[in-house]
Amino acid sequence: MASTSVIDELKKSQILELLEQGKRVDGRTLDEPRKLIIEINAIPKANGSARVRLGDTEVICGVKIQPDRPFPDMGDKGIFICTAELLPFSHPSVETGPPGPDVIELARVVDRGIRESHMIDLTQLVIQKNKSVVGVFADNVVVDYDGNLFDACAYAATAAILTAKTPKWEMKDDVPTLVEGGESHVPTTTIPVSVTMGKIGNYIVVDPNGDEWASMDARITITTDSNGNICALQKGGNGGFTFDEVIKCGELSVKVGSKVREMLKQAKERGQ
Amino acid sequence: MASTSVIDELKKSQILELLEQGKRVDGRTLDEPRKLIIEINAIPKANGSARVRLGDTEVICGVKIQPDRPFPDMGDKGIFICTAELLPFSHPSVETGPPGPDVIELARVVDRGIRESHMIDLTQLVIQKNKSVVGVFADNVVVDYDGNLFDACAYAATAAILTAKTPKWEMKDDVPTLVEGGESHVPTTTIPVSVTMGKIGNYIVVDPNGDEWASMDARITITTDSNGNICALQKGGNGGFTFDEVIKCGELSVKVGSKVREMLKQAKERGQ
Amino acid sequence: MASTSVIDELKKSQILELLEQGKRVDGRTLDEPRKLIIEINAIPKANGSARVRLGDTEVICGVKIQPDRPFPDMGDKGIFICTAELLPFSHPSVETGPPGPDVIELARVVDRGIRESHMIDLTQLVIQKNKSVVGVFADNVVVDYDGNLFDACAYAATAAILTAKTPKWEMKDDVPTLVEGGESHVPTTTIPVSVTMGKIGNYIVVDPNGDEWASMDARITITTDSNGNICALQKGGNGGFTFDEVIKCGELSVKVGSKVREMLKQAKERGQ
Amino acid sequence: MGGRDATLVLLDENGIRCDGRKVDEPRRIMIKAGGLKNADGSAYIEFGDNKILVGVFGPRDVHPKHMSNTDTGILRVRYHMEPFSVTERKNPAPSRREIEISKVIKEALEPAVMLEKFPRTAVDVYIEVLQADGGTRCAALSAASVALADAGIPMRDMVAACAAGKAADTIILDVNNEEDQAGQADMPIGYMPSLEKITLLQLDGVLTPAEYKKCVETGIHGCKIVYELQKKALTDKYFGNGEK
Amino acid sequence: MGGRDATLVLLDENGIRCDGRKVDEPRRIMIKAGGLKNADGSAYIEFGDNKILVGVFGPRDVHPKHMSNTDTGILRVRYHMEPFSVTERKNPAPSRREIEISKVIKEALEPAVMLEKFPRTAVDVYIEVLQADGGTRCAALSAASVALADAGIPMRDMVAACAAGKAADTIILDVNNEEDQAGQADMPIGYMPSLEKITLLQLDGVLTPAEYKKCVETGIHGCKIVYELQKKALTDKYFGNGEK
Amino acid sequence: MGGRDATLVLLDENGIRCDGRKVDEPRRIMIKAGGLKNADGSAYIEFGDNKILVGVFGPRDVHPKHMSNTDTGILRVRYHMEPFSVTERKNPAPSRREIEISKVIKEALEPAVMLEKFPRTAVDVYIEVLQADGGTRCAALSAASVALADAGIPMRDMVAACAAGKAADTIILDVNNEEDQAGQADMPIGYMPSLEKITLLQLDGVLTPAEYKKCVETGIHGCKIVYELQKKALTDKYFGNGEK
Repeated sequence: MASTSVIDELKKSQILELLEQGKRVDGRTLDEPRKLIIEINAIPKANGSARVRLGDTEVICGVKIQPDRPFPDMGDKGIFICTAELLPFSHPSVETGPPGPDVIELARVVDRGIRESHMIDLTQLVIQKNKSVVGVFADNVVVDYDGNLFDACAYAATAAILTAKTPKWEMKDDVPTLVEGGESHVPTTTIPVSVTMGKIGNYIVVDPNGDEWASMDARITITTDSNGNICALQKGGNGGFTFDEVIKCGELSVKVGSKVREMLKQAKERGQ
Repeated sequence: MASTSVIDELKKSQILELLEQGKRVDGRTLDEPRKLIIEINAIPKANGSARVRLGDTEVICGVKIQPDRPFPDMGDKGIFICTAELLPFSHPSVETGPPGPDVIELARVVDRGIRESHMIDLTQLVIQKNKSVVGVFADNVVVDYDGNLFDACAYAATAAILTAKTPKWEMKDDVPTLVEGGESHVPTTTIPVSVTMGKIGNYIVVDPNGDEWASMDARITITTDSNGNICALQKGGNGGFTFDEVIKCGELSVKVGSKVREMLKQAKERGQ
Repeated sequence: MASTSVIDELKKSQILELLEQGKRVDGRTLDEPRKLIIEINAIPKANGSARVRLGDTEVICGVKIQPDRPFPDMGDKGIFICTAELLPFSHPSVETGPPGPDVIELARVVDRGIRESHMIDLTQLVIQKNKSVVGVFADNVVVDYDGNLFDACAYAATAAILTAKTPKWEMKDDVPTLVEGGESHVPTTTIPVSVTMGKIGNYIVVDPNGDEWASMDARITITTDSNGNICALQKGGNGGFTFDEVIKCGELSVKVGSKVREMLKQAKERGQ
Repeated sequence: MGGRDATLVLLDENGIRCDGRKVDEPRRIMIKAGGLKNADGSAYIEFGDNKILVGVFGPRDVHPKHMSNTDTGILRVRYHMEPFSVTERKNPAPSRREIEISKVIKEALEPAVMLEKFPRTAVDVYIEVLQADGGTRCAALSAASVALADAGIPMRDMVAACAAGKAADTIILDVNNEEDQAGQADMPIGYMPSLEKITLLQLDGVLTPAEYKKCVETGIHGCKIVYELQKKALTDKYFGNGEK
Repeated sequence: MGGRDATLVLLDENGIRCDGRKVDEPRRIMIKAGGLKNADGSAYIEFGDNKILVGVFGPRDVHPKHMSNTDTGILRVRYHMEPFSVTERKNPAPSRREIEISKVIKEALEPAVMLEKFPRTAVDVYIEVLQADGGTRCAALSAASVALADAGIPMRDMVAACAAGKAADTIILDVNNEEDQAGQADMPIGYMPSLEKITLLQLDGVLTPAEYKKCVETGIHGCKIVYELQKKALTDKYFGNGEK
Repeated sequence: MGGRDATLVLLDENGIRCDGRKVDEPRRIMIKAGGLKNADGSAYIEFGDNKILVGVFGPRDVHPKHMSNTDTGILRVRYHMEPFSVTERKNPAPSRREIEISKVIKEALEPAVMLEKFPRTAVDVYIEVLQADGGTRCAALSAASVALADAGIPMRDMVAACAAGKAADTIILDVNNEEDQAGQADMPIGYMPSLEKITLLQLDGVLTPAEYKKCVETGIHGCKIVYELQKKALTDKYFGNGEK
C-alpha cells in the first residue's frame, strides 16, 4: 500500500489541488475525521470485543484475558499485549505470512498509545506476586482497508478493553484457579485517544483516507489522555515536519481527540 | 508429485482404458492391494520399529517412548504423536525444508486413524497424574515413493506400536526415574487398518500405485478397527464421490482391512 | 566470499607465482601470522570483552555471564556457549538473515577449540547442582573481513574470557540471587590457541588473508593448549591434504601457537 | 473425541439435544453474500455461534510466476482463526490443523469452480474464523462457495456443507461443540446438491457400517438445508429481499 | 516508562541530574567518520555509554530485482543490537523493537538523502549497537548521517538527533538510561538543522501541551549541538584535525 | 568428550576394548551398493550399530538458477538424522550440528567428484541416519562415495572414512559411542587411498604431537580397510557375488 504509480501521482495532484481550495476528496474539512461507528461485543465469546468502522476502514478487536507468568522484574504488574494483523481480504495487496515492518510498527504504536496512557491499572491484575498475573491480550484484525489503521485499531482496542469483563482467579495448589462469579470490568484509569494526521504538500489533514494515505509526505500519530495531555507520539513517512506543524498537530490531537473520547465513553456505557 | 504433464495425461488414458476392461496397470484386480511386507525391529535401538514395503513404496517407522508433561486438561492420559516425513531420496520431486500441506495432511491422517481407533490405551501411560506421563512418538520416514503413503505409513506405525516395548518410570524427587526391568508391551486395545482407495474415471481402485495416484480424480482413506467398525476417514483430491461410491468404499475398507489386519497380527506375534 | 571470478583466478596465479619464490602477497613468510592487536575491555558493560585485529580482519567478542538451567545429565557443570556473526558491513557480500553453513561452522569450530581444551573449569560454575548453573556466553561479531575469521574469533573469545569477571550467585527461595561484591575471574585452566593454515598449490601458509582465503584449495585449523598438545582440529575447503602436510600443520600450530599465547597472556595480565 | 463430561445429557428421553434441537435439526444459520469492500467477492456466515468471514480475490496474476499453470487457473485457500476466536487465545501463526483444513476445503471447492476458464491465474479464498463453536470447516466451506459466487467466479454448482455425527448412540445432524467434545463421532460433509457429489468428507470417531451409511445420509440432508440458505443469500443480494 | 526507583534522585536542589549534568546539557558525545575498511562509508559514535558502529554500502544493485524502483534509489536500514550490548544477553534474532526502530530511522534519513539521483539502486545502512545506554536510536541516526556522507552519498542536509524528556517534573535534554527507566517522558527527535525539518519524532510518557512544546524545543536545541559534532567529524577526516 | 563412566573399562589388561575389539580393529562393517528405487544411485551401510542410507540424484538442473555455476557442477550434501535414530528423540528440524556435518562431508567428497564435467548442474547427496552409534559422519561419508559411484558420477577416487582416537591413554581405531563419551579424543578421517589425500579431518580431545601422528596413521589404516569393502560392494552389485 506504499508503492507509487502513475495513478497515485494523478490522485495526489487532484488531492493537492482540492486542498489549495480548502477541500478534501471526500468533502471533509481538513481537521475532520471520518464517520466513526463503534459496535461493542461483536465477538461474544471473547472477554471483550469491538468492531470499528472509520469511514471504509474496518477493524475488529477481541480481548482475551487469562492467567500468565509475569515478566521478569515486573512481578507486581499484570500483562498487557496488543497486536495487529491485516486480514488478507482487507486489501488486494496484503500478503499472508509473518508481519512486515509496517504491521509491526502499527501494532507497536497502538500498543504504546494505550500502555503509556496507563489506561489499564496493571497493579490490580496480580494473582500472586512474582508467580501469576492476569494477562490482557487485545488482538486487532483489519477487515477492510481505507487508510489510517492506527486510529481504527486504537479505537477498537480501547473500546474492547473499556467493555471487557475479566474473570477472577485465585491460587490453589500453585495453580491459578477460576473463581465462579468473580467477573468484573477491567480496571481502567483514563481513555486514550489516538489521532493521526497526514501532511500533504503543506497541508495537515486529520484521519487520512486510503487515497490520502498513498499521497501524503509524512504522518504523525498523537495519543492524548482524558486530561488532555499528550502521552504517545509517532512520526512516520519519508518527509519531515516543521516545528510549527508539530505543535499544530499536538493541538489538533487534543481537539479532535476529545470528540472521539465522547464516543468511546458512550460505547463504555453501552457495555455496562 | 501432484503436477500434471503430457506424460501423465497419456498414462491416465492408458490406465482408464485398462480399467474399462477391469484391469490395472500392474495386473491387480481393482480391490486388491499391493504385496505388503512388514519387517519388525528394523531399528533395534528404538523402542519399536517397522519397515514396510507396499509394492515399491517403502516406509520406516521408529517409535520412541519417553516421559513428557501431559497436555493441559489431559493430565490422566499419556501422549501419542505420529509424524511423517518424505526423505529427499524417496522421489526426485521431494524438496527438503519444512513440510508442505501434503505432508502435514499425511501425518495428521495417519495420526488420527490410530488415535480415533483408541488403539493405544493412553490411560495406562500415566506416571503421575497431571505431572508426568509417557509419550509415544511414532515417526514415519518415507524411503521410496510409489503412491499411497497413507496406508504404508499407517501400517508401519501400527506394526511399530504393536511390537514396541515401553520402559517403566516412577516419580522420584519430582523427576520421572527409570525402573530397571520394568519393560512391557505398549498397552493396545485394537488394530486399526487404513485402506486408501482412488477414483479414476468412475472406477474405485484399492491401494493406488504411483501412476494411479498421479491419474486419480479423488481419493478416500478409511480406517477400520478390529470390530470391523469405521473409525476415521479422509477424502482428498480435487474431485468428488457419489453417495453410492462412499458407501462402497466403506465396505471395501472393511473387507480389505480385515486381510491386512491378519498380517499386522502376525507381525505382532513375531514381536513377542 | 567463496565464489570464484576471473579476478580471483588472476589473483591466485599471482599468489602462486610469489609462493614459488617463497614470498606472500603482503610480504610475510609462509609461517608468519599477521600483526595481532588485542584490545581488552572494549565493551565495559559486558562481563568481559575484547577487540581483536588480525591484519585487516577485526572481531569484537563480548562475554555475558548469567545464571541458567544446566543441560540434562550435566547438572554438575556450568554452561559455555560461543557464537559468531558476520556484521553486514564487514564485507559487501555478507547477507543479513539466519546464519548459513559457513558461519555455523565458524562458530562451532571456535566453540570446540575452547571447549575441548577445557579452558573454562565448568565444575566451578555450579550455583546449585541440577538446578542452576552459571552460563558463560561468548558472542563474536566480525566487524571487518580480510580472511581467517577462525583465528580472529578464537583470539577475541579467548581474550574476553581470560579477562572476564563473573558475578556470584546463591540460591534464595529457589531463585539464583546476586551476591554483592562476589566478583571473581572466570576460572580457567589453560590458554587454547587456534592456528589456521591454508593450502595453496603445494604450499602451506599460516593465517591466510582475504585474497589467500579466496585462492586456497583447503584449510586446516588446529588448536593447541598451554602444554603444547593438540586439542581440536578442523579441515575445510574442497581440496585434500597429504599425510605429511597434516603432520607439518600440527607442528606449525604448536610453534605459531606458542607465540600467540604470549600475547594472550599479556592481555590477561592487563586485565588483572 | 475428547474426554466426556459425566453430567452433560447429550440427548434426553424426548430426543431433545443439549441445546434444545431435535436430532435432525441444524443450528441457527445466517448467510450473507457480500459485505467486504476491498474483496472481489465475500460472504459472512453465522452457524450456531460460529462467525466466519470469507473474502475472494481473482482471477488474478500469480506471484511467484512458477506457481501458475498454463493449462488452468489455480485455487488457493487459507483457513485461519483469529487469536480471540477460541477459548484459549490462539497463537497467530498458522497451525498444522489450519494448514490441513485449508487443503481439505480447497479440494472440496475445486470440483465446483471452473478454473479451466482462467489459465495462468489464481483465485484466492481467504477464510477468517472470528468466533469458533464446532463445525467451523463446514460453515467456512459453505460461506466460501457463496463468496466465490459473489465474486462472479463461474461455478458448476454450490458446495454446501454440514456435519453429521453420533452422540448418545444416535446419529445426529450438525454436531455442536459440546457434542463434538463429549460425543462419539463427527463427520463433516461437503456436497454439491445439483451434481450429487460429495467433495468433502472426514470422520473422527467410531461408527458401525450401518451407522456410517446413516451418518452420510443425515449429513447430505443437512447440506441440502444449507444449500437453500446459500441460494437465498445470493438472491437477497442480487434481487433484493423480496423473495424469502 | 518503567517502574521508579524510590532512592534515585533524578534532579537535586541545584538543578543537577543524577549523572552530574545540567538540565539542558547532553552527555559526552564523540563522533568519528570512517573507520571500517570494507564499507563504502562508516562512522562510530559514543554518546554517553552508547557505542555504535554504522557502515554504508551503495549505491549498489538490488537483489532481488523486483525490490528495486525504476524511478528512484531505495534506502534500506538495519538497526541491530549485539547480544552483549545490553544487561541481559539479547537473543541474536531481530526483535520487533529492532524492526520498528530500523523503519523509524529509515524514514528519518530518507528526506535527507538524494535517492532520486540513483534509480534502480539501493543504499544500505547497517547500524550495530555494541553497547546500549538509553537513546540508542538518536545516537544511531546521528552516526548514520555521518556514515552516509562519508560514503559520498549526496544529501540535502545532515540529520542530527537527540532526545528530550521529562524527569522530576522538569523538561531535560538527552535522557539517559536511568532517567528513561524512572522518568516521566522520553521524546527522541531527528532534525535537519539547515532545512529546519523534524524527520524523527516519537514520544513515550505524559506531557501537558505546554511541556510538549518545550520538549520539542529542547530536543531541537540538542540536535543542533550534535550537528556541530557531525560536521567536525567529517571535517576532521577530510581536512585533518587542524580545525577544531 | 563427555563425562566419564567410572565403572566402564575401556581397555582391559589384554588390550581388549569394551566391545571385545583389539585396538586396531574396526567394528563390523557391511556396505551395500544400490537398494533405493527412485534415487539415481544409493548405498546402505551398517558400521557397528550405525545404519545409514544414502541416495544420490544428478547431475540435474539447479533450482533456483542463480545457485548454479556456469563453470562447473555443484555438489550439495544433506546429512540428516531420523527422530528415532538417537537415544533421546531428536527434533526433526536440522540442527547446527547436522548443518556443519553436511558441510564437512561435502568438502570431503568434492576432491573426489569430477564436477567440472557437468557445468550448470547439481549432484545431490542425501544422507539419512536411521540408527546412530558414534562415528556416523565417517560411515555416512563412506556410504556416500559408494552411492555416487552407483549413480555413475565420474570420480577420481573413492573417499573411505574411519575414525581413530584415544581411550585409556592408547590410540585406537574406530571409536565407538562409549569410547567417544568416556574417551580422550576422537579423530574422524576421510581419505582417498589411491590419491593419498586426506579430505576430511577433525579432532575433538587432547593429543600430544606424537599421539597426533599415530592417530592419523591409525585412521588412514582404517580407511584402507573400509576402501576394500567399498570396492567389494560395487563389485557385488555390478559383477554379482562371485568375487569375494
